[in-house]
Amino acid sequence: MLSGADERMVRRAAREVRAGMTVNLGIGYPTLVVDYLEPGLPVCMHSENGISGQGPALPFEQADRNLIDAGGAYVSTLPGTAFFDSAVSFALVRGGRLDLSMLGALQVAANGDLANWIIPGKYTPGVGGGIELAQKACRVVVLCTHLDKRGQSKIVAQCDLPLTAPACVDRVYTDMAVIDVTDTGMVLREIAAGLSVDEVIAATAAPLLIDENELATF
Amino acid sequence: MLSGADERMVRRAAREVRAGMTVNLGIGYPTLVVDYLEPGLPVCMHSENGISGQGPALPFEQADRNLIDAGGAYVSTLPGTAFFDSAVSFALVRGGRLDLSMLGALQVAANGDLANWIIPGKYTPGVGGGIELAQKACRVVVLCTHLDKRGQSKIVAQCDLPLTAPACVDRVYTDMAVIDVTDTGMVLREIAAGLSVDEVIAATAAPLLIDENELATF
Amino acid sequence: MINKRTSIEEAIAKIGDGAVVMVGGFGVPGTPFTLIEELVRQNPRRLTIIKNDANEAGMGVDHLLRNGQVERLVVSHIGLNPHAIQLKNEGRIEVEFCPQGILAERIRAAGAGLAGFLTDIAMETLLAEGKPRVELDGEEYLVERALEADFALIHAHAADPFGNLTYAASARNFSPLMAMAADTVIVEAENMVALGGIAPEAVHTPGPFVDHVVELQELSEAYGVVRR
Amino acid sequence: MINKRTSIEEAIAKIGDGAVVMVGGFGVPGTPFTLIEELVRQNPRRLTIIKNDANEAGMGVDHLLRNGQVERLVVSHIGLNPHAIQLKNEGRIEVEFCPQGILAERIRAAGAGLAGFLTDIAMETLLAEGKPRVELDGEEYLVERALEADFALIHAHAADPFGNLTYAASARNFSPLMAMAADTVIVEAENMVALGGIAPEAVHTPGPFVDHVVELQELSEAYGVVRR
Repeated sequence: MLSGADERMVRRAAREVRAGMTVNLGIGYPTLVVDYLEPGLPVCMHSENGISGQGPALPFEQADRNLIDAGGAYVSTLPGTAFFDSAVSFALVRGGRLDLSMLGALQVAANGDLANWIIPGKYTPGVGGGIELAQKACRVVVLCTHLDKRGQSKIVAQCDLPLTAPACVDRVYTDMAVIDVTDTGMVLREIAAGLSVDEVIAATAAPLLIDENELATF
Repeated sequence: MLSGADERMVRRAAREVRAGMTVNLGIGYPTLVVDYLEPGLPVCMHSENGISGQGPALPFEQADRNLIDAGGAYVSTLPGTAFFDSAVSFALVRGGRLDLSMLGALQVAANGDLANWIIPGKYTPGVGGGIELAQKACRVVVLCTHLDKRGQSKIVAQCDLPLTAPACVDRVYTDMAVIDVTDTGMVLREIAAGLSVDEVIAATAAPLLIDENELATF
Repeated sequence: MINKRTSIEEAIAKIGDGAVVMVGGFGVPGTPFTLIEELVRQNPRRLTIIKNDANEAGMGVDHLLRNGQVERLVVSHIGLNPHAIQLKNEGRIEVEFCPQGILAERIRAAGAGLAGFLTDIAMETLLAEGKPRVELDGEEYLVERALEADFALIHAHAADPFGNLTYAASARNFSPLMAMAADTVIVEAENMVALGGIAPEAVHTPGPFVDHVVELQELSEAYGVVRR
Repeated sequence: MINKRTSIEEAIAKIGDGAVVMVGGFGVPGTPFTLIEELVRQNPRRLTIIKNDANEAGMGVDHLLRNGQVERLVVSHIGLNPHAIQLKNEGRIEVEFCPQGILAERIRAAGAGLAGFLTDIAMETLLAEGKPRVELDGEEYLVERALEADFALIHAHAADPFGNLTYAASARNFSPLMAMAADTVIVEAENMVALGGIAPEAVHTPGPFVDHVVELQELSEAYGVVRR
């Protein structure tokens, strides 16, 4: 179950997805976005193990043993689904046909650098398709908690973890804020209902540009 | 209609094709080889426009407008035919899965150099798939008339025409002889019935190694 | 999944002067004759055409040549079109020849978002002239550049409204590669089927690669069997 | 077209100590569990395994790891197999990580007879360390090497005796690429069909790429839906 703040984050992030887009949802919070899309919105879900037009997840009883998404969940087809091999799947990503990639993060830096695949000496599972999804999607947004488990900000001036891809993130959705990465730095666009701007600033280890008049709540 | 000598050349060359091979037949004499194969021989004919297991040519009345070979002839399917795109088709060639390529020639040199695609200033149609078929098939044999239209030998010490691929030809079948390209030079293996060794030597502009005891007739 | 059906006029109108246009097909099969016809009618100039071949005289891309719309051809051969050879010899069009499989692979490389690849194909031929070389693990290779385009014109056997495609027999050839390699992909479809009308395993080109689908109302004679 | 049906014992017996073996599959779908089982039984040592992932603990290639047959893994991730992570951390196996699409593309490059390709993927990451770089048209790129293998182990949905293959749903993943990239390709088929039983347009891997086809007599539990 999502907390109220997390649920608001995911629901807000779902508004990124617009008609006609081809979208890849990474493991973690991004996967949940699909449950918050406007019903009937004509989007095409991509899974990097070789699916376009992926349908909803299925429970054990209805699962097809040959049909999983890249996160290992059993999924379904829709009218218009296509299957292809892994080379075609990443050709789609690197070739510029993936409109939107939603990813999790360990750290996002003020310039859009993303670290989400390795904590040297501690967490070394390999990168999967994460680098290409971060580096080559037309638009990259991150969904993550604002703070890590030890209370440290994931939004940082510079990543100290090894990068997934440099300057790739366009926007960050957290349980506390919506932040755009711009040429002049990070801009605070929205804050979670019930929080003050100062609380968000205090929880953020990167400089934030703020126009209080423009600031929305989500 | 083939002349008797040409027909013997093509018939002899057909014995190159053995059970289990994947074979590409180039335009000209090579195309005719298919008519001289042992019936029922389990071979797989490749056409570089995207066919494996290509079936026999069809007359106009029976032709499928979507099914031609690389030479533009209307062909048929067999049980076991597969269609694929041009990248897969040449992956098959370059990746080492084409057992035998039969090609025409303007010139073949003593070291196996092949020239068959351009006469600068005169004949410049482009190379098509010829370079890859010459350079990468596991075995490359040439079928050509021994002499060109002006009576010059096509079997030469060195090609003066631009190369298709260097040192690629394993064997040459002509209307006069069967010649192997070996590390030590060209070896005359067989001569056409009714010709003398001296006549073949006189018609050949490359040095020929000959062991008269081993020499066969075709 | 959105509906990408477009009128042929609107789709082809996107192609302006100087555009780089890939055209599917190997000989007749797979050549999008109807899209080409509309491209002749709308008449953008100074085009670069990337295609396996130049069709035959009086067919397909030869209409673009005759109409003076083509500045440059990138092909593997033009041997079946004496008119194209003549234009080349007279210096009225520029022709770049690629080995056929290298042409396919360069197109695919663009579609796969790669900058190029290393090969030994054609290294010791005229076609290697001017191409960069690099050494890798003690061997020298040619660097072949990815070949991308502004537009791809594709003939499909069947299409659904999202742009999932199938190709018939040897009409597949360069089409799936070109459909990956162009900024804007325009498809003419012999058969429009509903979403779901193509089984997911049977799709040859997945819909996300396709921008516009034009339904063919009829097949002109150009598509037919050629009597030789 | 010849008949490539082979017994599983005979096919796997070709794999000797030190072999480089590609294994299809992404998670459970496409993993050739039965061929892997026979590889464990025949027990060649010091293998290099190239696969997207290391399956889960107690499944698929993890049996090879547990049996001490694996010297080196080339994968995109091993996140679902804590046992593989442990072996790596203890220095008992060597692991090379590739970005997933680059792994696919390196395998395909070998299958396409290319030496390598130029890409900007992962250029500014740890994974670029030690890789050669070249400049092309003013931009710098990594050179990624073709990745070939002695053997590929492939699970097909259906096969004919010549080795034309189809794959089911997301079980396709790396299999068509690996089937092009290995010297000897060994296929386990859920369904054997007669020659002609797969329509020419529906073939996912053409027969010329395949060396041995093994018919699966039954599907073990490993192939089933995993309850999580």
